[in-house]
Amino acid sequence: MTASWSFALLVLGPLMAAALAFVFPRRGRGVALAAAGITAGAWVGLVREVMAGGVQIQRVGGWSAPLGIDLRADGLAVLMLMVTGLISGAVTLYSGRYFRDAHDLESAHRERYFWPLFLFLWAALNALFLSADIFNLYVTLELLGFAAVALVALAGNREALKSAMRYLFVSLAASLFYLLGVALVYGQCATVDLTLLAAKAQPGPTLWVALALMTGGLLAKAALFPLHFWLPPAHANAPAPVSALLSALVVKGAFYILLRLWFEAFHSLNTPAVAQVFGGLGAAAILWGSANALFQPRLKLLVAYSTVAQLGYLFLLFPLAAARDGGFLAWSGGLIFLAAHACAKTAMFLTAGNILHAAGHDRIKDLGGITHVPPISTFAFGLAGLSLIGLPPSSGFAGKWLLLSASLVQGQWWWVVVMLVGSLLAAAYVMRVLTRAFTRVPDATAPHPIPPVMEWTALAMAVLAVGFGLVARWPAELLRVGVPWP
Amino acid sequence: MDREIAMMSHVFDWILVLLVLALAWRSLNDCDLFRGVIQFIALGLLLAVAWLRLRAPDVALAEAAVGSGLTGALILSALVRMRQRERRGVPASASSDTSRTLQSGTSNRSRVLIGALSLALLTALGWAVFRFSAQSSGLAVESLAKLPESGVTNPVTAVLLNFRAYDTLLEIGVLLLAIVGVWALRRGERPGDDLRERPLLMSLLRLLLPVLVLAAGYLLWIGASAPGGAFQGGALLAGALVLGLLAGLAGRFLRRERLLRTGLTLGVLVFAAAGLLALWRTGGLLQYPAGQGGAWILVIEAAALISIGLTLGLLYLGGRPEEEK
Amino acid sequence: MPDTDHRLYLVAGAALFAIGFYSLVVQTHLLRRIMALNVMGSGVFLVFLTLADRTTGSVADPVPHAMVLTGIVVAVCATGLALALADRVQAATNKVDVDDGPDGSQDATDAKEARRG
Amino acid sequence: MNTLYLAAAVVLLLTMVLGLARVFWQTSRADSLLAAILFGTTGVALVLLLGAGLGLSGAVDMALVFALLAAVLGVAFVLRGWPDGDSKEKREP
Repeated sequence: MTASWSFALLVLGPLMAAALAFVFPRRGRGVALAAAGITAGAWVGLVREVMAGGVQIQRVGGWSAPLGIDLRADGLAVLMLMVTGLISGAVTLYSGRYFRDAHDLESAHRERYFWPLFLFLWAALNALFLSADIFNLYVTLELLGFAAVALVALAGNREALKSAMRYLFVSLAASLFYLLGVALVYGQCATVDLTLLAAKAQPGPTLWVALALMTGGLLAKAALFPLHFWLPPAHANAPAPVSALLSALVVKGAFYILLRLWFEAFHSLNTPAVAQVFGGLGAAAILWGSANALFQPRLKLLVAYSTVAQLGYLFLLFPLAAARDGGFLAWSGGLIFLAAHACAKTAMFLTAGNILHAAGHDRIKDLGGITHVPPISTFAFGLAGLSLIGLPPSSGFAGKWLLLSASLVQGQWWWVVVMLVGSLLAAAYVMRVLTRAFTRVPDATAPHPIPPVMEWTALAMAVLAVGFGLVARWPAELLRVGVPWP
Repeated sequence: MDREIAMMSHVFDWILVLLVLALAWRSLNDCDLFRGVIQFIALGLLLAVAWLRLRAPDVALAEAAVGSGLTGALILSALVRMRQRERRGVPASASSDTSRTLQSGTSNRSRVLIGALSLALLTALGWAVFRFSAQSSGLAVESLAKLPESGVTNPVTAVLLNFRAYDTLLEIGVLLLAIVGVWALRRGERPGDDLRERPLLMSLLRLLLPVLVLAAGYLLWIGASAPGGAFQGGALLAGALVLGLLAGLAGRFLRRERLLRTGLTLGVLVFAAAGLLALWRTGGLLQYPAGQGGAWILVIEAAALISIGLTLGLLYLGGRPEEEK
Repeated sequence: MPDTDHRLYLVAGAALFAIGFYSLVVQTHLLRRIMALNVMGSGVFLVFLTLADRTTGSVADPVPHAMVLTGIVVAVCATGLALALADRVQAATNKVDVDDGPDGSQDATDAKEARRG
Repeated sequence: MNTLYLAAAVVLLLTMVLGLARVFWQTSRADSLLAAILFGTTGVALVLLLGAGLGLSGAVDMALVFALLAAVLGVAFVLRGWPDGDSKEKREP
């Protein structure tokens, strides 16, 4: 019974909050805090049920699949919900100050619309992670995409509007590719339920094409190289808390669906050759993204390209987790890496927002000269960088370590090389920022002092990005629940 | 006799399909954008005929109202707005010269490349769809078997508001999200002209507006047992709202902002509250109490109708109504 | 309905999708690209509904019908949002396309080539 | 009887082809607008005939929606539909 309420509140809580924040524009922050409380409670209830009783299923409307829609919570879903909750909570605290700080009309407008859009994004993510139905996933993808685009456009300047427009085109076209795949799957298997599909899907031309369409759409949404072109401008030009949400969560929604498709519903079509292709694209993303990050003139662009690179690591999970031997090592490694990246990237974008706030720009080469970045922000950026590079004891290290072990166990040494080169490049671009932008200039002071809550939330996420690694055993255990193979 | 019908419908199918494809191509690649939009509207109309032909009357109704009518009106008014700004604006850069759009943009090389890519896509799709068996019942048997328990007798309404009601709940969320996004983006123009100098139009509206509202209610009510429902009705309601906006009749209504916002969110809030109430009563999210399905669906649909009509109508306005305090 | 030529409609759906995709990528005017997305969507709906029409009974499969209804509503919402955004883009840039990205994306180089040629 | 309905539907479809051809080849905007309105009217008849010919449900309601929406579009055209404000439209190649 508790689980049913958890399912309902995790989705409907933020959804109703979004509607209320629209009706009462001045109460946005309070509504969001209430939603955070409700979802946190619901999540705790759910995680207890999952730890005690295994995978939880809710048959919406009392109808079971194939006619009805099933919601499902396994270890993976619960982990994703936790990351979403933590980051959304941090963004709620941060944004309460971020949008309020300049008292002009424009920022009042922005704050008024930020809250409902943000809550829609949150509802869409929770609905996505709980869904076990590929058509329902399409609806959540559209909710997610609309909210993300509208949030990017909220920045309102020329570049933000243009990148939002491009983002919308990519996002809508990708959704249609996905939906066409769903149509073919339904025509062939007469169901859209993930679990039933796992039993019914037999390799054949129709399903190959269907899966290719769905995967193509999702890869564009997940911004895997070479379909990443829309990401850096969109993520770099959005307001800072929005950038954090996009980089930490939104792209991972598409990645999550890819996992569900290739490891569960269509596991019978997952061949080693396909897995190697995914891995290859991931490797290319790591190298291309990191190399580009090195040469970005602006801090937010650098962090955005770093996202392109870090997303590549996630796709190494495909060739590594598909193998029997050490598969679970890679599976848990990749997902811990995902959580680590989400926290670290949130910290980085929030810090970048703080710097932008203090200095009025984020040109890396000029930052050191004119402003003195307060130690908390420096520390937060450094800690997050630690996790991004993958130095012990951070959670980035834990994730990479598991992935490395898996590739060594399986003799796929080429991924080891890629990961090591990627780490070196990450170290280079993090150090570039730390040495050039954060150097202390004796007399410089920040033109605008940074509100403490904005600094402390960034730091908290950075601490989480490191500290999560110390308790990495717990998520690994959680991920065991409902893992797609025995 | 049957063979004659079969042959005739084959002829019909071929002409329809060719016409649809030709219109699709022309509407997107006509050198005159305005003409392209006109052909786009005609395409929607033909698609609605195709949906009827494929025994999907519910979808055909929605396509006729939303797909062709509203989308067409939306794009047309956006085109007018853009052209007006272009003429007002700076004698702009080369790319804003719209008469040139056929040649603009991508180079010939990449056109060929993308054309080849699209052909490959088409080939793969054709290969896939030719493999489908000619007969398959899909989930028709299951849905018809459970239809008596759903509370309505139109199977599509049963799927939308009972079997897969969760999808529909999220979709009403998408509608609300769209209008929030549009309002965040821009302020709408002061709508409408004064129609007192156009007596003929005014008398047409006097007739048309009530008929539209009546037809919306009719479609909502009949949706339980025949093609129709909240979306189709909502689209007609939106048509009424658009006319009201164009005629400058809705100005006072647009100033009541709290009321407007409440109306827009009504669908989501009632639907979600119904879901939670059902959870409390029966222990299952959106699981209506036995035997009460029809009543629950009607309440939800009525709330959704208002929100859908308002949302689609206000999308036409293209932005938030007035300056907010 | 058994006498309908389903393959004809299925291929037509695929062709609509391909036409829409081609135009979405090749065209630059924002309104055309928005219409192209709608055409792509119509292709998907055509495939869905044709597949639903394969029943032998007197009615078609209602589940895809419900899905397409959802899709149509999502499509009109997308159109509304995209048009509002396109309007803002035009107001900010005085242009009706988004092609010369400052980030040097592939689109941008193509557009420059076309302008030279 | 049903065959007759269908045949009439085919004929209507062919008139649409003709109207479309007119739009393709060198028309002014006013012409293409008229063609669109013609399409709307033809659509109502087409739907009714098709519904009668194949025994499809919902055709009458759909014709109603077509007719109503055609009126809405017509009004929208008249009030907002002219992209260039004037009717002296030059012929375009």
